Amino acid sequence: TGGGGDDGLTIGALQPLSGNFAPWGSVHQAGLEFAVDEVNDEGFLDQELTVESTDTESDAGGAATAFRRFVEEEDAVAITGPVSSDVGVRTAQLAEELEVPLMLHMAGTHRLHTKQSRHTFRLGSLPAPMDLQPQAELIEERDYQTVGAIVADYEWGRTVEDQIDEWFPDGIDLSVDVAPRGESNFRSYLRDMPEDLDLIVATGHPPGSISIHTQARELGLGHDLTTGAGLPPGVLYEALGGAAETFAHLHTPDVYGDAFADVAGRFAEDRGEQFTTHHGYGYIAGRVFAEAIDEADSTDPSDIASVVLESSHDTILAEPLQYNEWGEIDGVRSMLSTVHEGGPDFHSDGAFHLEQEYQSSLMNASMVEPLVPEER
Amino acid sequence: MSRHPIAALRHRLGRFDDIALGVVVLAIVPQLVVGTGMTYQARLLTIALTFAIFTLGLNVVFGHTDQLFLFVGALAGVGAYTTALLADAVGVSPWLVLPVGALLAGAIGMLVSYVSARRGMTVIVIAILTLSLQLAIMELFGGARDLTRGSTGFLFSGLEVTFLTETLGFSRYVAHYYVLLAVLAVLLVGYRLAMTSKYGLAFKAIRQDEVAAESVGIDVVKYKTIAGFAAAAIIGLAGPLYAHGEGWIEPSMFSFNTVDVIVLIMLVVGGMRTTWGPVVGAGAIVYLEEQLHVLGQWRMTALGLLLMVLFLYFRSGIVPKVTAALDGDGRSVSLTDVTDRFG
Amino acid sequence: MEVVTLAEIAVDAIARGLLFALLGAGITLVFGLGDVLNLSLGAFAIVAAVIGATVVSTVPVPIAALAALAGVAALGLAIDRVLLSPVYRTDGEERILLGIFVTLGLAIAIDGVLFAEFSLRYAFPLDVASRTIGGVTVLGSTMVVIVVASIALAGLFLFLRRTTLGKATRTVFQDETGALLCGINPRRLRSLIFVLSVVMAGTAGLLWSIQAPVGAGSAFDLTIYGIIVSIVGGVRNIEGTAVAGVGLGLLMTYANYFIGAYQAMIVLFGFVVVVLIARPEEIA
Amino acid sequence: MSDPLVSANGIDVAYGDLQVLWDVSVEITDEDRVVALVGPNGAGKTTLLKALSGLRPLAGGSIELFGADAAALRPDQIVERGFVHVPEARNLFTEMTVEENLEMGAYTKRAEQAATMAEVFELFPVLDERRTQRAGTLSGGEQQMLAIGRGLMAKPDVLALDELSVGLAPQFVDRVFEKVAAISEDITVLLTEQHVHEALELADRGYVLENGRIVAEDDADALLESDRVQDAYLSG
Amino acid sequence: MLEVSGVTKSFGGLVAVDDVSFSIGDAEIVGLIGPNGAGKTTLFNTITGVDPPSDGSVTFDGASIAGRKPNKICRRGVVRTFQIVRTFDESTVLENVRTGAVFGSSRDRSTDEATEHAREAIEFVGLGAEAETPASELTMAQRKHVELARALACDPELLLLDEIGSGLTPTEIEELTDTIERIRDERGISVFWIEHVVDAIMGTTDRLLVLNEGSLIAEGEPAAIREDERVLEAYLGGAV
Ligand SMILES: Nc1ncnc2c1ncn2[C@@H]1O[C@H](COP(=O)(O)OP(=O)(O)OP(=O)(O)O)[C@@H](O)[C@H]1O
Ligand SMILES: Nc1ncnc2c1ncn2[C@@H]1O[C@H](COP(=O)(O)OP(=O)(O)OP(=O)(O)O)[C@@H](O)[C@H]1O
Ligand SMILES: [Mg+2]
Ligand SMILES: [Mg+2]
Repeated sequence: TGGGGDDGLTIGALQPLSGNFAPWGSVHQAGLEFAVDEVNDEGFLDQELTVESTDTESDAGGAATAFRRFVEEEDAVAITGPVSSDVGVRTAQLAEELEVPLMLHMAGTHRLHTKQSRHTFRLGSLPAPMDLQPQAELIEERDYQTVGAIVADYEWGRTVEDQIDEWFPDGIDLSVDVAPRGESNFRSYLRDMPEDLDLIVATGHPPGSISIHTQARELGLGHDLTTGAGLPPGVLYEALGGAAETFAHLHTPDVYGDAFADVAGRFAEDRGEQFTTHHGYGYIAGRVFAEAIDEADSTDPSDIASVVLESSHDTILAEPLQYNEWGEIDGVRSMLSTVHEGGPDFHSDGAFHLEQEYQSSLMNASMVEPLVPEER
Repeated sequence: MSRHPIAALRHRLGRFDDIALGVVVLAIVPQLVVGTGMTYQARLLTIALTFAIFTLGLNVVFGHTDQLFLFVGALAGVGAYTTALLADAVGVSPWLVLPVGALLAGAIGMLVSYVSARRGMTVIVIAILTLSLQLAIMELFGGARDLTRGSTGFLFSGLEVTFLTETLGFSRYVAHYYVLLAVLAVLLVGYRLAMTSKYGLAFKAIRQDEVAAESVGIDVVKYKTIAGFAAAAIIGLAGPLYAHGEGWIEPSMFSFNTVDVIVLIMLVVGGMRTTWGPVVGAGAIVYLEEQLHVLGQWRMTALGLLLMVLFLYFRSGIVPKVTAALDGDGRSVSLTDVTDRFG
Repeated sequence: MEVVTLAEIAVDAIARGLLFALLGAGITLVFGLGDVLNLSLGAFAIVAAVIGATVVSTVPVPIAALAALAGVAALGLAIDRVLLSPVYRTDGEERILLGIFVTLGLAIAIDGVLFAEFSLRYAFPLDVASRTIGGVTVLGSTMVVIVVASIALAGLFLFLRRTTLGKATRTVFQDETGALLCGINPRRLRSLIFVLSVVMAGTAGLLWSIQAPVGAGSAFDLTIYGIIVSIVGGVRNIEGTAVAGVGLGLLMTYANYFIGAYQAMIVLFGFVVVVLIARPEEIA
Repeated sequence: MSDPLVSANGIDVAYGDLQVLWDVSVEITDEDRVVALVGPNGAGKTTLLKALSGLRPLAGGSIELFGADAAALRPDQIVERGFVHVPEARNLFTEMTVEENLEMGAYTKRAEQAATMAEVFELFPVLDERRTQRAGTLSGGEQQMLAIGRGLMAKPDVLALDELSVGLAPQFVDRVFEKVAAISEDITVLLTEQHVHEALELADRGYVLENGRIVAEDDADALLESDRVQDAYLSG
Repeated sequence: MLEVSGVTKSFGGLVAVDDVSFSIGDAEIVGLIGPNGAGKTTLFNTITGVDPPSDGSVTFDGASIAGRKPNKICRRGVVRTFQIVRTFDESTVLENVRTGAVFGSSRDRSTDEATEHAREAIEFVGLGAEAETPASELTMAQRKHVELARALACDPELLLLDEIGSGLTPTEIEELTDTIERIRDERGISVFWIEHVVDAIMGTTDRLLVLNEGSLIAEGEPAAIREDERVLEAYLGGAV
């Protein structure tokens, strides 16, 4: 490692390489590096693109310091990687202060953007309304009558709780429980759920969603599906085994489309590993930044941010990636998929593949209220 | 033994010469290490000063009276949340309500000290008591979502001094550094005054043998309570400054791991019961932590190992070691701790 | 809510409470008998769970469990020898503080390794059928937890109360020179106690991971639960620890249930504060 | 020829940089019954006993106990060999009961515990009365008795008593001296005492320690008559 | 000056001090003797506030001090030393004594005055040469003198000494008794003194109190006490 800047362009990656979110960090990092390698091979940028990454340990303060270091000491022109809303909020703050584009990996809170934001771009984790709408649609489509939800007692979980009220169809038998964020034993909550449960919504308790699913099965609740947070599919496969087939997680990369298969095929060939949705987020970040630098014809971070904000990029998502005026993701489709044994078509050596349970309708940024900062 | 008044004044002022020198050195630092428009080093410097103030508070209560406060983070949080929320509610500048936050934190510290001194709690009981309070208060910060916006937190600023930013043209972070330095300087002088007065003498006696201290007329409960109040108020005062430096308030900034662990390390590494220990310790640890980032995901492991080594083999602290080395050379000891010489 | 559900929840809460009690015993042993508040206790619980969950894919369940416990015992012994020896060479207040600081560093270091290398959550799979007794369904995993934890606690209790070796452990805490002059080797007893305490924690970690996956992020929480239980039970007192564990398990589970999650935590810590203020002399 | 039970050969002991014992040699044989160690405050009596019982390391010289080299043994190993030291500071287990303290004294001689405890209670009936009281709440003198009792519980061959009568009321001093005389039928006793006169009357041999050096060694009667002792300790 | 009336102290079922009454006048040296466990230290503790009496009253110069905190009682002029020495071991002798001079006295002194006062007390007990030595490096006898100097620096009117002579050689005891007599003669301070060293206490005190199983069994001049049947039986035994 060492300073970039003089003879190359640096993308800073604030990765959770250790700690609770480490499974996200390493996968995202691999996808990002792959994208940068491809960009350099294609040679459409004047300068070599490099990735500088650091371990945030999932800590907001640490990420903030690293952000400044990247920008001021390593001359990074763009930043990506943050996982978790707390880190997302703090780094978004800095992106605006230092005027450097930031592409978030997984930060779902809707209090991320203000109407003045111009440098913060959401990618992997959608804001709560966009998280709940696909599930609401699924309930209607499958005509689920009895739905239970467990949300975590912190910002995200409570937002999900509100959004459930807002989006879920009236007239279903719905029970919502709130559990501590660190809880991993949900038996008492689950025992209290109604009989004949069709669906358990666990997206409001990301750290506990796997436990909720296994414990519900152990208790023999006999529900159809559990919907859970956007965990890397490899983690789901490892942790759940066969139970992963009834655990539907949310993602936006269109793993069933040709573009994804293309990239994944190249990745498998080059790296010998299976390319998943979360590799995808890293890949998209690398690609979009490179294209924006090219398009802006400038290495000024602010110019790069303007391009990301204003243009639209064809990526491995179902729809082109585009943002509204303040950087909220716009016109996106998300999918609910389960994980099954056996590699996908594009990588038959893989251990698992995804199967789609549901694909949402097109969702626009207008459904998310931005944060209105107070007057002082 | 009467002294000439001017000589006496000299003598009094002479007790502060190391503080004056130290503050001047600290005042030059940003000019040397912070490039124009840079915020990275400036932020590290403000963090170091903020934590130096926290550590100074812990030094008073733990170093001098053996009350191990493991809720430094919570006290800082109380100061910060009180100041921010009150300023917001009343619609005034945070400067105006800053003392309220400090006093509230001070009152909590005072209460804890009073109760624990009355109940004759040992250091370990106080440690567990305050750790429990730390965790409970953290739950409150995170849980009272309507008031505090939960774990996400909110933007906070307003503790700037326009003279520094506008008239002198310092950047936001550098200006904040000087605000912190001014606070630190006042606290160092106060600390020196207190420790060379009868407070220092009482603390020293109490720490060694409470029963004996009481038997020679020292009101143990009173002095412990005073120490608890002073420390907590100092920490509660630094809390909002910390939040201002970060531009943000959220519970995890005040957690046991983020604040207490680090402050404790700083105190031990710098040197307990010394004037400069907290400052040196804070500087050393902030620097070290920043250097450790090259270790990537092994940073935390390295930090843990380093801590154990420091605690086991270096627990007398940097300042006492350096002082002893200088004393050994027979050279002057301008940075030495005056309390050790006078009482 | 139905009575049956309430009863089922009570059984779950008791199982959880017994795990708290094991952790509490781990704290009580080393603090009550050795003056060191082991802030790294929770890390040992997680290490046991990680070892168990990792080796169970290759060996039968009982062997994996034993391997996990042997693993933490060995780690405990090594740490006792290398890190705690210098701590025990100090005395009085200095030892208490050094104990806190060193085990804090240790907790950070072990957590660091877990964070970097074993950052997932780990579960120890155990297939035991559920049973319905009088309409109350008791999960297989819950039964295992209750049985194993009770046996471990009872064994510990008998050791400390009934054997001279157990009693001798108390002398070491109170007056080391006195113990030496009675022909007792304090160093060996301390090692024994430390290993015993981390094995208790390891057992708790393993049992915990039968019920719910655990990861490095839970280590400090487990330590805190241990400390709380140990305090509420009266630090010198293993029966008290067991009772306090179960009591707090019930309190927490129901408080969670009826008044909400964060209020429950505040109730819990508030309870500790009250206990500490009401009877500090029992603690140190 | 008598067999040496304890022999210190030219030992030096220091606390940090401060040397307190200089080339001290002491020998106790199985023919001795009571050996007294006298000397002014700070002479190093306690330090010598600590060196013998393994509580202080040697800076020079050697120690043999019961014919074997003991310089490298830990205190607990020395107790096992049969040399038991009742320390000046008592070092009782203050949170444990009187009975438990005695029980722990018998740690190395568990088989004989009950019988020895009965003997100790006979010697000090007040301990029997306070059986279940916490040792820390005993009066100063009671604690002293418990300390001696606990030492006896280990059934030592040599019992070293530091400041035997400190804090004891006069009638107890006499009683305790009588008991020591009785004990010394079976056990060799090494004691330090401020009641120099009484100690030398009780002892058959004595050493005088001053400033960390042995300055006199003789039969107790001879020491008692010697000018050195007369002037230094018995002027009052 | 000190009036103790009906003082009782019990621990659970054990009555350690049982309905004890006596008084101490100006410039008097009063001895307190009694078998081990008689309740002597406990009686001191009730007077000095370390362990308030369960019953009875203690007045000093006419004002009640029973149940007050030790620091208050000290500043009133009743100061003690401890059976098991409690010096501030990390501090020098001067600091130890200065602590008494600053806090123990009802008089307000400047820092310099307090230091002077402390030095005087140190000289008085004959420790002048050790003023700058940390207490931890002193012998037991010296540390007892540090406690004595520290107590003197508190400007006591009444000094309570708990076995200050134990563990001292006869020569040292002689020096100590001298000092104690000087404390009374030169400073007019009353001394209330527990000691098992019978000769010393008999030779120095004006009056003796004898405690047995918590109760006062005799009171009077040393010569009379020596003859007292009950005292002979309970305490002196065949020693005299
Ligand atoms: N822990 C220690 N550190 C430093 N010096 C010590 C220590 N213990 C004792 N000394 C010194 O060693 C010397 C001998 O002390 P020791 O206690 O052996 O004497 P002693 O003959 O037993 O005296 P006493 O009659 O007062 O008990 C003294 O000068 C004392 O100050
Ligand atoms: N806290 C306590 N709890 C129970 N009993 C106690 C307590 N403190 C003292 N005692 C008992 O009270 C009695 C009197 O003790 P005290 O220390 O006053 O005796 P003393 O006269 O000073 O004896 P000595 O001459 O041996 O020092 C003793 O029997 C002692 O065991
Ligand atoms: Mg001695
Ligand atoms: Mg006494």
